[in-house]
Amino acid sequence: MTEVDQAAPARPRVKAAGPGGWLGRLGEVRHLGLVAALVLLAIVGLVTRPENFATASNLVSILALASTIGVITVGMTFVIIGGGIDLSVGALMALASVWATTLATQSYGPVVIIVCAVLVGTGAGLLNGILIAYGRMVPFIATLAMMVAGRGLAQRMSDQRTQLVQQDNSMIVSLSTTRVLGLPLLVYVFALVVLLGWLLLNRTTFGRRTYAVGGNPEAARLAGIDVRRHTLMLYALSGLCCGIAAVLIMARTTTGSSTHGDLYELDAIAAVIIGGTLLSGGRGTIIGAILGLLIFTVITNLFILNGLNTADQLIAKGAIIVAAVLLQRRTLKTPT
Amino acid sequence: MTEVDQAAPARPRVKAAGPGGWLGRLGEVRHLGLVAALVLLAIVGLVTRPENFATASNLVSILALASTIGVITVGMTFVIIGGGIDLSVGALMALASVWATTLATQSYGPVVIIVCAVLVGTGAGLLNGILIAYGRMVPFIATLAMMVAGRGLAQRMSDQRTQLVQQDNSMIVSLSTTRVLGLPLLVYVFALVVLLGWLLLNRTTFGRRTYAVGGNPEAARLAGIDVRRHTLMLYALSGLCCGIAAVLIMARTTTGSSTHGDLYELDAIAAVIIGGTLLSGGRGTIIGAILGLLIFTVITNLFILNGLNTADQLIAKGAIIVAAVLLQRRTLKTPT
Amino acid sequence: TSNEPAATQQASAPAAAPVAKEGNDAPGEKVVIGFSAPAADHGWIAAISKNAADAAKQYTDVEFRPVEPTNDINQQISAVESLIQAKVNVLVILPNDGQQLNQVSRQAMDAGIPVVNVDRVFPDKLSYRAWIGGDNYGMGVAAGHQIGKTLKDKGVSNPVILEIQGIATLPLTQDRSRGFADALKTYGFTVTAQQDAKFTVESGTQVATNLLQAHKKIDAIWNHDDDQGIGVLAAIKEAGRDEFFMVGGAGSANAMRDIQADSGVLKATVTYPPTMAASAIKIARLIAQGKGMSDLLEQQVPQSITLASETITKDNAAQYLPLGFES
Amino acid sequence: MPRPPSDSSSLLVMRHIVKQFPGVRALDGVDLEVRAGEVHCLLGQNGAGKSTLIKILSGAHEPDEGEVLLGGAPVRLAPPTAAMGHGIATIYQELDLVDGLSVTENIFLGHEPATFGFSRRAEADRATAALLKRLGHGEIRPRAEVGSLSPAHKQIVSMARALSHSARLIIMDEPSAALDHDEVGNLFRVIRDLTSQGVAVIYISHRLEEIREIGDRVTVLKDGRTVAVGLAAKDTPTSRIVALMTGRDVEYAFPPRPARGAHEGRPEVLRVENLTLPGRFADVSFTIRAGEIVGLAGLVGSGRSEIIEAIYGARRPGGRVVLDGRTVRPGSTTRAVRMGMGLAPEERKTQALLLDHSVAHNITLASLSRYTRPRWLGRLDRRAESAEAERLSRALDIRPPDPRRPIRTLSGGNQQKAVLGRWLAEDRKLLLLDEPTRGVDVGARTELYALVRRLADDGIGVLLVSSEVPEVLGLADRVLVIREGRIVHEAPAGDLDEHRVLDLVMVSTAENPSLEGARHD
Ligand SMILES: Nc1ncnc2c1ncn2[C@@H]1O[C@H](COP(=O)(O)OP(=O)(O)OP(=O)(O)O)[C@@H](O)[C@H]1O
Ligand SMILES: Nc1ncnc2c1ncn2[C@@H]1O[C@H](COP(=O)(O)OP(=O)(O)OP(=O)(O)O)[C@@H](O)[C@H]1O
Ligand SMILES: [Mg+2]
Ligand SMILES: [Mg+2]
Repeated sequence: MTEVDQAAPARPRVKAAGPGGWLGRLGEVRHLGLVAALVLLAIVGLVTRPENFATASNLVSILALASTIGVITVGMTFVIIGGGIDLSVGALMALASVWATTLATQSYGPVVIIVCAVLVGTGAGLLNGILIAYGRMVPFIATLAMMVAGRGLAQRMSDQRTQLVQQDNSMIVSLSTTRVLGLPLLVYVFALVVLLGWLLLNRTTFGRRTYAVGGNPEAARLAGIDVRRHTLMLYALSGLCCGIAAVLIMARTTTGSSTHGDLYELDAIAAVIIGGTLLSGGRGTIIGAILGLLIFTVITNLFILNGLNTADQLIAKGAIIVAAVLLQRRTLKTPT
Repeated sequence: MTEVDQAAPARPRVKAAGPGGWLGRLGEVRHLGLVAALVLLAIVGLVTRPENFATASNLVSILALASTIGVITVGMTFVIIGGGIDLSVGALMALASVWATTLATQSYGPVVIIVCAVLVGTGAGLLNGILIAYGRMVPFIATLAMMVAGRGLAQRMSDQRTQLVQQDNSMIVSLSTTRVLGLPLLVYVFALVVLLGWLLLNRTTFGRRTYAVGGNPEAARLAGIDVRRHTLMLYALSGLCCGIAAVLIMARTTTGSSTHGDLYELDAIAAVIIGGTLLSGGRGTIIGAILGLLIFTVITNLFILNGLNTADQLIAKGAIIVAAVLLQRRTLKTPT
Repeated sequence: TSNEPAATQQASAPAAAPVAKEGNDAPGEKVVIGFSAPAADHGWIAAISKNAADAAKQYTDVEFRPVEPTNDINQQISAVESLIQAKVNVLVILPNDGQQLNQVSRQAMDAGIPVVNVDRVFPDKLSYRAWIGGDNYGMGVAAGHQIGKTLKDKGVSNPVILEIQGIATLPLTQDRSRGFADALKTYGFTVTAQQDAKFTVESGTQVATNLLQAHKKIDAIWNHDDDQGIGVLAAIKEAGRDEFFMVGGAGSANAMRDIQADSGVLKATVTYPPTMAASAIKIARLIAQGKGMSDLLEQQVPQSITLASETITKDNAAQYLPLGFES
Repeated sequence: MPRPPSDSSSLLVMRHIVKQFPGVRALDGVDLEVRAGEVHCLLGQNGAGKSTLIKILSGAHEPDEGEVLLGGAPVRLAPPTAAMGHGIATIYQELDLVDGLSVTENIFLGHEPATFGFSRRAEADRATAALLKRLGHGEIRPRAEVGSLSPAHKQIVSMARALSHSARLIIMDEPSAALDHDEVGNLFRVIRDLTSQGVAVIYISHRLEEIREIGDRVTVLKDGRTVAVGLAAKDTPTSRIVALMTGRDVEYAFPPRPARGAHEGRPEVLRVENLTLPGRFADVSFTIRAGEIVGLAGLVGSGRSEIIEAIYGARRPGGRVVLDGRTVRPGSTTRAVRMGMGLAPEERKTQALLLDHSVAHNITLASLSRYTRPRWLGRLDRRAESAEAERLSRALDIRPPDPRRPIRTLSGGNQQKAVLGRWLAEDRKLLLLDEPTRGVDVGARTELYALVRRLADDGIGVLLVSSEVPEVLGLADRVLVIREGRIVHEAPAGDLDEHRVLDLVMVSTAENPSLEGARHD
């Protein structure tokens, strides 16, 4: 075999595709589209509201707004790359926030509140994973059921009331009110989750296997990957993110409520997909998803800065989504 | 079509046995599972509310409730089998209902109202199709944009108000109030749409090509099918169904409103998927989708009859969905 | 203000107030009351459902039959249809949208089942026997006067006044906004910006966060709903802003406590009492039993009862606190 | 550069066809000339451009340069409907069927018999039954779902689809890759039938014996160029063809086998006891010793793949599997891999590859934990990973030699090498190879054979399934003959020859006239 190696002439018609070959370039180009969309929105902001848009406090606001759903988006990115979908994220966040703000839980202090939120989120995510990986349910249906039941349980626990975070536990709220270097703590939490998510996805075997499980589950299984256990972990991870997001939403709204996170699943999925992740799994990036999310957040911010009413906001939002996507004009294979 | 055609997704490794092999049996079993779930729910109904559940008027009520979303589900089945997804259905129904009940439109009488609703639905569906087939946008995003913009436009046209169907046009309302053989006319409309949809999917080249376009677009292209045009038509078809559903909702509520059809997309998609259609396309049946929808409707009806509170309803609904799916326990390939 | 009926008070705290065993509250023939309301995903609506159930529980002669609360018109129609089929004696309906439920309510009336319409009114008078509800326009007016007067007293000219609505597509929201604008006009003021926040805490936070960025200096905010107000207040606190004052809406206990403590920007709230549901149950029972309201001279229950919107400030918060609903 | 003559007998002439893909010039001036009624073989190494060329012929790709003459007149073949309109039908290398549709619907996809859009299903079913019968497979039901068929049957359906167009030129891209010996005979009967009616066939295969048997003339491609045209298929020496394809002299031979009994004293790597999967196979017992290559011979559908998968833990059979003295609990491939097994599955595309991922990622998929440090964190040492991928891709001569390319853009044979490479990255005790040379070219085959033998010499046990009897006989030390899910014969490879194996394999086919008639002789 070795002597054959030397005999084989380098194929002249293969263009040298060094490190960062065309795939790499494509990756850059894809994100470039999103960045361009963001820049365009920023220009619109600067032109229409020069005095408001580019202020530090507005940018902080945008980041703070993006934090909650951003954490959820990180988990969602994993699930979708792994070939699944999680419709329950908003409901799980609500459930975790309610569970963590019951009087009983609150009596144990802020640390227990946080632990409780995270555990509830992860636990419910695990249940999703069990239904999907071992109960062989379609992810869409399993997480839909979880979404419905999760909200119901949240309503039941809270007796359909909004539960305030109490004075004693104001440490939770300080995540939102305390600032370090001008940024509220929750923005750091968000950044940390993104960073950890990025490392997990791009620098570990877990991340690599996630792509494999989503891209071709049969091949992954035959290559010795425990696809079920991996799937289970993906949903648990998404649940964990919901738990963290619950802490952030408690900090921001000072409440736990069964109405928190309404339609977050749609926003998170949309952000992930705008960010270039295929709904069919096996591809995608965290950076893209976060950029997609920022686009959504900036759009809303711009609308309110400009005082658009809801109807016009909706129309403009639809148009901007189309424009942003056409801007990055991906040439996927035959569209369906 | 034979049962075998619509049978469960085959594991690539599993090779068929003789006529009516296990795949064929599974196909039957799948619908059996749904029917069994329905029967079970009916038994629950008979046991808990013997005096109310099995009355003719209650069954009529269930059918009437299922009609609107049922028509939408038929269109959704086509789109999903064709490898796409349509998140805009609820919004398009709302838009069509609003457009058709503006004073200007109403002045032309009921026929124009109906034509207007159908045209608006189909037109918006066409736009979806253009964005997806020719703009190469991911269906999730394109129809999400349409959903957002459609609601916005509906709000704008109606000035966020509810528009009454006027006395002169009460012919529309009579679709809901006039009964033939004990059933309101709109149930017949629903039945007709299901029948036509079934014929289109199972007995025409269009229908069979839909499976090809969804199951293996590249193969479809190589077989000379114009995949793009076909995709376009699928979304237009879904839009058409939304237009028809708009007429039914106008009949039932006597109004056009931008709030109609809220979250119908989720219900329709869930019904289609519970009915055994793969979200990845290429497989599925209309009968399954309608059975799935009926399950949802009967669940709701049972709740109404038993007077559960919201929280418990939601929890029960989630549990029932899981139970129904585990009942039909599909052996998909490695789940993700 | 005129209307602080003992009846309302009683309804809100049924356990506390002893039920009179004579007069209208004396047990009569057995009646089945069907009840349909939107889904309780919000403090005020939750209070509605709860008040109705509690009021019904007071009477041994009432069988309370609530149906699935839903936010989908189509389903609410089915729910009411199922109650008609179940041949209840009287219906209490808080529709998602009065116009859209008009037809099915008319069917009930035609079938001989009287309908008590709560809050969101049916356009067709033949569709209900009695209506009881809040005064949305009046609520806007009250808030407008509170803000207009305060600013006038301070001598502010060209004030920046923001309005955070609930669900923009509801007629009640539009009535409130109209009343608000009309009242402000009398002071020569206008609303600077208006956004809707879907009646949820979280949406309140988000909208307020962005609004605070859009307006560097604000004089007053009217927030339609105290439930979403918790979120609005959280956003204000996070932004560290306090140059303005805020008026709430609906009258939650929480808001009243805040007003009483006078610790933040929330200085007043205008009520929209969910006790109307309890009153509606009582009225429904009377109608079904063919009675009148014993405090009134008429032999029959009146056709229409509009509750006044009160303005609660630091001064009278203590008095109203028992009436506030827990959000 | 040889020029094809375009005399009047030429049905098809392609001149100087160029096709460029991002980063690759797949075709760099190809000439082809095909006559009516002939079987024209297209030869070339993996990645030479054969499939690309025929995709241009079928209208799936548009050429960047060059012209195509059909019956003397220049034609444009894209989109596929245009090619079909010109009487060109194609059987693609990658199965291009729609799993969710029935056999009939697949065959008539795009040209369904229909009235006002309503398909005439009974008529189509009848036509399908007739086509399948003509192909010797009357047992495939027209209404059966294609997704439920075996790869071989799918190949038959693809063929029936090509025949359903009344074509004057039929292109077959490695049609025999999924077929066993017997089926191939059947296929040849059909081809002869076609050519006798004046239909031209372009035939692509990596099995040179087949070229000899069915081919009339041969065109050889190398690196996207035509290097030889119109060679006589029957009597051009193999060495010359191979030299043209590879540009060098390759010994097309099997590596030397160790002496008989050489494995006697060595430890048992695998012991299989009474393995049974009802309806698939029963009572399968055998052992493999360290350094031994054991071949499974049998017909398509005899259960070989399923036996392999059962050993690997992908199925839950009855019986016992012992690897290196430890019992393998059934039902988990993860455990099997951890214990030291590796599988190169039968269907590359659906069972082995992450098509969107790079060659490197595909190679390292099963050995990821080797590149972690620290291990408990699961952090990937990406430099170590890519170095390993680079090393293996060079060792296997995967082309183009850039492990960063998406594996989707590689030719089938090169993809197969990457799949094998996956198991070379780790120390294995047992390799299970299911049709390892399917779609692999002559040069690479020889390399793969040598590689497998070398792995065995290093002490690995190998279980080999191949539908090519000579391959099993040439490479294995011991052969198990499987018929209908049972081992019917076991012997050292040296004691068997092709005829003996075929007899053993097919005893029961005597009752099946369609197969009998197709018996290869
Ligand atoms: N869609 C594509 N994009 C990029 N490169 C491609 C594409 N299709 C083929 N190629 C490249 O073109 C060259 C020719 O490939 P082709 O499939 O025609 O080879 P082949 O002769 O059929 O090989 P095999 O015998 O393995 O099937 C290869 O280098 C391949 O990597
Ligand atoms: N021609 C056929 N007729 C009937 N059943 C078949 C046929 N081919 C495959 N099968 C099915 O496949 C099963 C065995 O397939 P398996 O793949 O294990 O065999 P194989 O010998 O590996 O064949 P292949 O060469 O296709 O891989 C059989 O039990 C049968 O159900
Ligand atoms: Mg090829
Ligand atoms: Mg096999």
